[in-house]
Amino acid sequence: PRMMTAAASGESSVMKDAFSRYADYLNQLNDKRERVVKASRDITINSKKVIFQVHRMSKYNREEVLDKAEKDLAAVTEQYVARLVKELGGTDFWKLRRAYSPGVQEYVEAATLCKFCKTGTLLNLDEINSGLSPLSDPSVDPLQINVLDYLLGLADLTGELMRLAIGRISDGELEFAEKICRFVREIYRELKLLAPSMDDNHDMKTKMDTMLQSVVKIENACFSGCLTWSDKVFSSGSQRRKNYRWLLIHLLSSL
Amino acid sequence: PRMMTAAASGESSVMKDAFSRYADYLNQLNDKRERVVKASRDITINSKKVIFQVHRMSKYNREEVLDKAEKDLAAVTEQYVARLVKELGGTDFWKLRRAYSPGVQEYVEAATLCKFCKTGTLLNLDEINSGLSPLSDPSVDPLQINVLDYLLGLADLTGELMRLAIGRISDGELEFAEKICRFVREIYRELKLLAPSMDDNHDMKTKMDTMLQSVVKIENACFSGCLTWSDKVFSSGSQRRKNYRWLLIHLLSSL
Amino acid sequence: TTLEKQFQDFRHHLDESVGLRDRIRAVAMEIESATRLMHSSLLLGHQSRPVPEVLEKAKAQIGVLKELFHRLAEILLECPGQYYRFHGDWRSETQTVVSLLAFMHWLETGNLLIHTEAEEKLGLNNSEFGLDIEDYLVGICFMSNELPRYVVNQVTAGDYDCPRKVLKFLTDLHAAFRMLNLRNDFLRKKFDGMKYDLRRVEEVYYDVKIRGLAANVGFWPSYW
Amino acid sequence: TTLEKQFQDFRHHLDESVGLRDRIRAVAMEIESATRLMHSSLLLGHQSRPVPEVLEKAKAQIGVLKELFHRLAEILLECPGQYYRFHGDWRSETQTVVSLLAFMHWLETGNLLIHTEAEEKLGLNNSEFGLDIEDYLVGICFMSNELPRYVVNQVTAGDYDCPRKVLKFLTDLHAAFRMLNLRNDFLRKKFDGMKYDLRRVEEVYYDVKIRGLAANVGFWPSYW
Amino acid sequence: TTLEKQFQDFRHHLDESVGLRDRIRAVAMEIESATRLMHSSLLLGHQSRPVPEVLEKAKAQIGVLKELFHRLAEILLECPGQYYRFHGDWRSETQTVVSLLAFMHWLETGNLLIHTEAEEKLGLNNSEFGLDIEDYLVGICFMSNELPRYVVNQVTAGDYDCPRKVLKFLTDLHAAFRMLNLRNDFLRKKFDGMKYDLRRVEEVYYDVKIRGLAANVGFWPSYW
Amino acid sequence: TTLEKQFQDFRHHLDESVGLRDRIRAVAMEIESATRLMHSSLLLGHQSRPVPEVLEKAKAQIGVLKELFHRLAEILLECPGQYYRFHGDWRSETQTVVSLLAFMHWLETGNLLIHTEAEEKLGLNNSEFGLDIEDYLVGICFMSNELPRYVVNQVTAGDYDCPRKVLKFLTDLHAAFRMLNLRNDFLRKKFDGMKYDLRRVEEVYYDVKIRGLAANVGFWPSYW
Amino acid sequence: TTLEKQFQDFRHHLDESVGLRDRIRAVAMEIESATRLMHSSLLLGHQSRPVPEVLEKAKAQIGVLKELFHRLAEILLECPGQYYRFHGDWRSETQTVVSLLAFMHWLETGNLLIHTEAEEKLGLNNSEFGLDIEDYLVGICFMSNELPRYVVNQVTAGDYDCPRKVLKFLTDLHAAFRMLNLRNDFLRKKFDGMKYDLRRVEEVYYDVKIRGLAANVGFWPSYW
Amino acid sequence: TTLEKQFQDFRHHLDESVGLRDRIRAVAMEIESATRLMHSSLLLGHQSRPVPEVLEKAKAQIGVLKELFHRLAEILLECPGQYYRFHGDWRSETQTVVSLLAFMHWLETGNLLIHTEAEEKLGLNNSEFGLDIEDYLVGICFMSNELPRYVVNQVTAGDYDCPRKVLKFLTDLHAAFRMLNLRNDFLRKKFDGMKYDLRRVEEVYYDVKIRGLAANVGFWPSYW
Ligand SMILES: [Mn+2]
Ligand SMILES: [Mn+2]
Repeated sequence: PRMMTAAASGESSVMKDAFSRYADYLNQLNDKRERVVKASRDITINSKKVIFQVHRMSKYNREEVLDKAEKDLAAVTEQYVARLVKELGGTDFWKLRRAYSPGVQEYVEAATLCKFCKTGTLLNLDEINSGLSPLSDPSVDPLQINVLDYLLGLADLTGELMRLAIGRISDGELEFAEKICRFVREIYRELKLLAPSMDDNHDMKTKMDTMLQSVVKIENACFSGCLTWSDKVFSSGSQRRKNYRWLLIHLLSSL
Repeated sequence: PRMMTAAASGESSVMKDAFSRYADYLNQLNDKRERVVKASRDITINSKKVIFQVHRMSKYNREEVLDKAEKDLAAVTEQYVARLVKELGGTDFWKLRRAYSPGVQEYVEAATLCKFCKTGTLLNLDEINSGLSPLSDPSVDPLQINVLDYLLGLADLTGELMRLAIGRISDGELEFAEKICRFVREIYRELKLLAPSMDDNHDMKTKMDTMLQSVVKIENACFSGCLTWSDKVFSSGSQRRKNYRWLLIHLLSSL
Repeated sequence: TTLEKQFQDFRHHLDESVGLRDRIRAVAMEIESATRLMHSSLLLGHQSRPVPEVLEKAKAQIGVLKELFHRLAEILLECPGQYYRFHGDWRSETQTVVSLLAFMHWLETGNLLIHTEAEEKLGLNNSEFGLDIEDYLVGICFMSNELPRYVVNQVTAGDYDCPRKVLKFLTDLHAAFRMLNLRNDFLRKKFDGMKYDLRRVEEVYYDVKIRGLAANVGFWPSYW
Repeated sequence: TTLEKQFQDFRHHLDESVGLRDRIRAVAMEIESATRLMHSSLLLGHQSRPVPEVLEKAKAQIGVLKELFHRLAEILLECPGQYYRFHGDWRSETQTVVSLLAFMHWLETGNLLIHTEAEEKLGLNNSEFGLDIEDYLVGICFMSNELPRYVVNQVTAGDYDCPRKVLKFLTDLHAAFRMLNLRNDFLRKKFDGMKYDLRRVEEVYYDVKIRGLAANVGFWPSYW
Repeated sequence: TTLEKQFQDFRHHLDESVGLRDRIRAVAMEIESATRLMHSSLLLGHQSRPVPEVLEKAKAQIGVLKELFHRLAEILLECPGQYYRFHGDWRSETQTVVSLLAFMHWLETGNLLIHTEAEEKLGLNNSEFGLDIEDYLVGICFMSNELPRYVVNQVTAGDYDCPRKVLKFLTDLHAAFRMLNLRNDFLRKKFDGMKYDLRRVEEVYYDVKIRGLAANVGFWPSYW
Repeated sequence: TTLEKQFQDFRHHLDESVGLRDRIRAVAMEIESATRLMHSSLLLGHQSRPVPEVLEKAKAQIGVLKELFHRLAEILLECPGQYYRFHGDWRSETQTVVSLLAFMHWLETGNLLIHTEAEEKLGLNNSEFGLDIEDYLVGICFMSNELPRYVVNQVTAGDYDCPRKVLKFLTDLHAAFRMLNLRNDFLRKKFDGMKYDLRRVEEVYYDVKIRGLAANVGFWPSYW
Repeated sequence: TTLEKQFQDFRHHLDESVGLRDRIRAVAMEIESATRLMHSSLLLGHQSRPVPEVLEKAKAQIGVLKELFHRLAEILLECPGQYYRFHGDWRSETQTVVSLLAFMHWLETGNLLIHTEAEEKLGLNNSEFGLDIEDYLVGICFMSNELPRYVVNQVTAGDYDCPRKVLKFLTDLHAAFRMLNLRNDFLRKKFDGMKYDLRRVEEVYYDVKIRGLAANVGFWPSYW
Repeated sequence: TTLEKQFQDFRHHLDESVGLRDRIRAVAMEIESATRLMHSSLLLGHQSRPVPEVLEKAKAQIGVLKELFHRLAEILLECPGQYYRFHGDWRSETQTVVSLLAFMHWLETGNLLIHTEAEEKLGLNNSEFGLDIEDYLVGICFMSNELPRYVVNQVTAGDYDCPRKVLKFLTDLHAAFRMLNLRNDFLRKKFDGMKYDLRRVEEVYYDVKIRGLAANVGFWPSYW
């Protein structure tokens, strides 16, 4: 059909002009998305390294190990999160969310883990976000991690806390394990109430199941820790068993 | 258990030394893998662009469009494949295959598509590989695309050829479509014989199914193209139908 | 505790989002309802009623759509910057809207409805709430999908010049689309289908041409 | 044609690979068979036969394994640089081999079998065909998985010092593993299990300790 | 025409069904919301808060549920004979309600919540709208799934008599279920899972018994 | 005990349900068998045997179906209010029945089989056990799915007026369906498929029209 | 001990089974390899090479297959009564063999390859080792799946009479299959797919018929 | 025609197969029912009722089973050589039967139920219809799976010597199984699970041993 391709009539060139604008738009968007994906991968890998560093903690080296973890985390923030912030350039936080969400979730996981180990408390979203503000050019909107990614990261945190708790029990730090147990239960309860309201809660549903498993693993570990301890207490002689039993209950409930 | 962690006995430090070597090894390997993955993603994206460029071809602009596609392909080779070659540094071609295989497959797809459109022939693996040799440092082994990735890329090629064929029929280039049809059938037959011998032929099985669908789509398009043509020939009058019919059969079989 | 406090805030935030989304979905369903009426009118085009009559009925819905998109825009104003958070909730309805507007525009003018024109028709030209370009492009693909059927029915009804015009339009459109570099997503899949539309229209064009039916043109507006 | 020629070459190449893989699998199955015998001997360890007797039987298989790995290496020599192409075909068998060698080494010396020592035991020290470090590490995890059972059975049989020694070993090993940055892969999953081994051994250690049973040491070789 | 007339009737019919279903779903979602709050309160039970405190919070929701089931019943009254047509729309929510009520009842009395008691608690005792027996049974299975975790946490908190009581309860419940001929459906699958709960509770009871912790304590209410 | 008593009652209840369901399934399978025979006869229609001959054989099964639906109705009478509990057990068979009856009716009269006519044919007109409207509608969609094939085969056999008649019928039917607000369920999916049937019939009509084959037919039975 | 004795016997028994199965699998893989070559030759049929040429190459493999099935039969003779124990090991290969033989037979004679003829071709006619009827039927379904593609390519190559002949063949085959009461199994699923083949061939026949291409040609061998 | 003739034969063949299978399934379901009663009785064993009482009830079902297997054998006699064709239809039921018989036998004698003894108990000793060896072995694995739970419950009930006996039995059984070369199939998977049973019993033995509970038992029935 020769006639139609030879044509470069007014209309046809209007169409071409329009589509070359669309092409530019798509090319730029895709390039940006790709750069964001790469930045996100870097954040993931390096946040995971921070998490491994935290797990190097033992009863005897806690301060030292956690100091290094915090330093590493700060490096992740300054190097890799900063690059993500730069690539996003203050826009498309929601449009490109899927491209950076995995990295941000892992970062939340690492940051909240560090904070919990240091202080026993939960690092708030506001605290994380205010730490990110200085990274961006003051002329653009600062990257704000959204509630969803924060909550998804928190859900993963419980898996790491489970690992931590079992290690702590091995190290004899039963109280620390109990503390983790209470903390994780509280997060689980709160998320259980929130999860159905989350935007696209399919991921979250899976994570809730995993989280419950983690809670149960911690509880089982505390259970067997307590049994070992009770053996220890009672083995001295059955006469004093009754008294010790009440002591034990008292001790445990005060944890 | 205080006694065991305080220990820095000879044995324990041997273990530590060994594990710090393992840690170095794993860190380096993972970093390298990540760099290779990124290089592979770049190759994929840019090879896809070359494929889109080829599809911009019509009856009237073929030379021009294909020349640009070849130039773009050369740029992919020199910029992105070269970076992959550099990252691999002449080693781990098989160990890191999964990290770069998607990119290499897409590159094979783009390169063979260009070549077929230019010459109507299949770009051989040797030809591709000899094009890669100059990219590497002469001191290291040059990257050689392996048979598996080449064949997997070829399997994808048939999908692009299907798109091309239907476009060609619309453009009235029935002969070109027939040529594509024969070419794709031949590749299908050859791969059908090879596929079961391939290393991990799960991917290939899926691709074979898709490929058969592509072949059938091309055949159906040729079928309806021929019917349209036959209508054209016969519509002049049913008297001459018989003669034309033999002519048509002759014409078609000589395609 | 701060922990409880934070989660309470989250709960507020998320409950608000759910409320927002419900309102958005309600508007989207109204949009869907309006496009169904529009579609019904345009279907008469397949039964070869005169173009002006067909268009008149369908155009009546444009005002409704404008109003609905205005409401959408206002809802989104309550949560600035979150357009793409809720995008999925009106996305497919918008794509259908684009396809119908573009079909009507083509019936009227013989030209493609450009993205900015589509925004204008929906009253989105100077608002924060725009028409996503990918949605626009998907809508155009949807329109293309309708053309083979339209051509077949027009020819059946005796309009033998229609295939030529549609073929020209679709050939140009297909060429324009090929300028884009697409990812392996929904748009790519829809665009992949366009080649079959082109192919089918071309077949009809040949059917008409080889039978010498394409001659009796004349009653088509001058802008073609 | 060149096309047919090329595919014929590929066919040759792939058929050869299939042949190679079959030969590799055959050796791997012999390795598996040898490790089963070895494992059977070591199981007697769980029934608390004297260590030297237990080890002797198991050691007899090391020579066999050495020979088999030598054969593997020779096959791989035919296709230089393709170690990791076929790696999956002997991978899990090798991991089991490492776990058994490391267990035996620990029984004998109380120390961890280092990667280079494992290679040496298998005669791989100066060949092109080495022991992949990740396979080695997985093997060590497998060994760790066996220790709780070993400790339980030793205590049942009256060896009350065993838990202390195993606990020390496993604590150090666990600390060493934590130096690694792992990906979310098989090794990570196996390592994740190690904490439960440690936990269980610790429980047994406490069980023994609180009952004052851990005292009667004495008959354990000097290198502990 | 008859055809148009018929489809107009259908339209009414379908619109009514949709309206009904929307109202039912709205109530079902409120039920879900109430059970979420209830569940959240009961989760505190795992932290060994005193039973009365835990129950009090949860009980506050029973009134809400009663009201909601009353509304469900009223909606269903409008379309007699169609209970099972819409059953799927409140089914899983009702099963969760049963599981929570049964758990609370067991905490209070140590007994199984009987079907008629469950109906009574939900205000369904003398209405047309009853509690489907299979839903009740599934709910009971869900409750059983919670017990192992509860027992573990109670023992951790020092209540060493809990395993014995739960084991007795669960053994009886399991035996009762075994009397039923279940088809290969959802209920059967849930029941099959109950044996794992039973096994876990047996293990916990074993753990406290073997340590001599499960002694004859006396401070348990008389109804046990 | 109450618990045992309750589960005994449940056992009876469940056993009764199973019995009921088995009897229903048995009838449903007989219905399926009758429709297969009917379908076989109607397939001859695709081979363009004369309509009366084709219909005669198929009609012989209507009596059988009537009897079977009567049996179904009687079984359901035993458990009032549970029609929809077991509905799934005869649903798809009934839909097929409707599609065949409607096809036969169209062959005979050129009209759509109305819902009440379908009930009458199956002897359900004045019983408690009716034909669910959605089942009726799904059955009509199934009939529509058969029409493109029927048209193609009729044209092949030389009946060039068939496409026009089917197109008119299907266009009206499609328009009637469009009046309904369908949910995103099975019926909606089936209805969405109807547009492909319509499109295909339009194509066939186009094929005969453009070749001048559809023109010169003059006699059409009065009821069309 | 008796226990050891028994397990020694079992060991022999299982090793023999394994050996048998390995030998069967080896033959089955050779069958697969032969059918691949056969299939590859027949694929040329789609490129409209002359039938005799296409068949010649493919027929060369029949002798090979005969020999292989003979070997299978001999192996099975060693363990009478266990045909169905190992049936799964050669099942799908045999189905492919049947489909290819039946396709070749149809190309040659225009008739369906009868079960006994298939057995004869494979040299199974007077042996204990027969061709399972369901395997035969599945193979025939596979052949049917190839026909639409064959018809399309034949028409493209100018053989306009092919659709008529294939349609007749497939209609008869489909009718014959409909006589069977198939369970809801693999065969049933395959048979259900046959109606799509039939429909596609009907469409192709329609395409050539409507264009007046399916005229009474005369050069077709007498056995059609 | 030959074709029709052939398919008529097939129809008979397939209908016969279906009939046979239905009868087999009916018997298999009765077997399942009998084993459920048997299992219920044996569960009392977990509640530590006296062994003779527990066994008596269960033994009552053996006669029933014998009769049912006799009926199975008779059905299979009608189609010689097809044992393995229908094997899957009674396979899992038979495995359960073996597991229960073996458990009862062990309770009575402390020994493993030998294959021939199992056949004898089921009246299969001198019939053509035997007990498949792999089914026997899977059944034994199932029995092994029950032992950890049995041991735990026995210890809870104060029988501290039980773990020792079970451990000895299971160790020997496991060693015997290790002699077999198992393929990667269901049996292999079940056997792999046996090591967890063994490990659990070792743990329980450890628990009683370390607490000095296992020591002072002196009388063991003579058959142990
Ligand atoms: Mn993590
Ligand atoms: Mn591609």
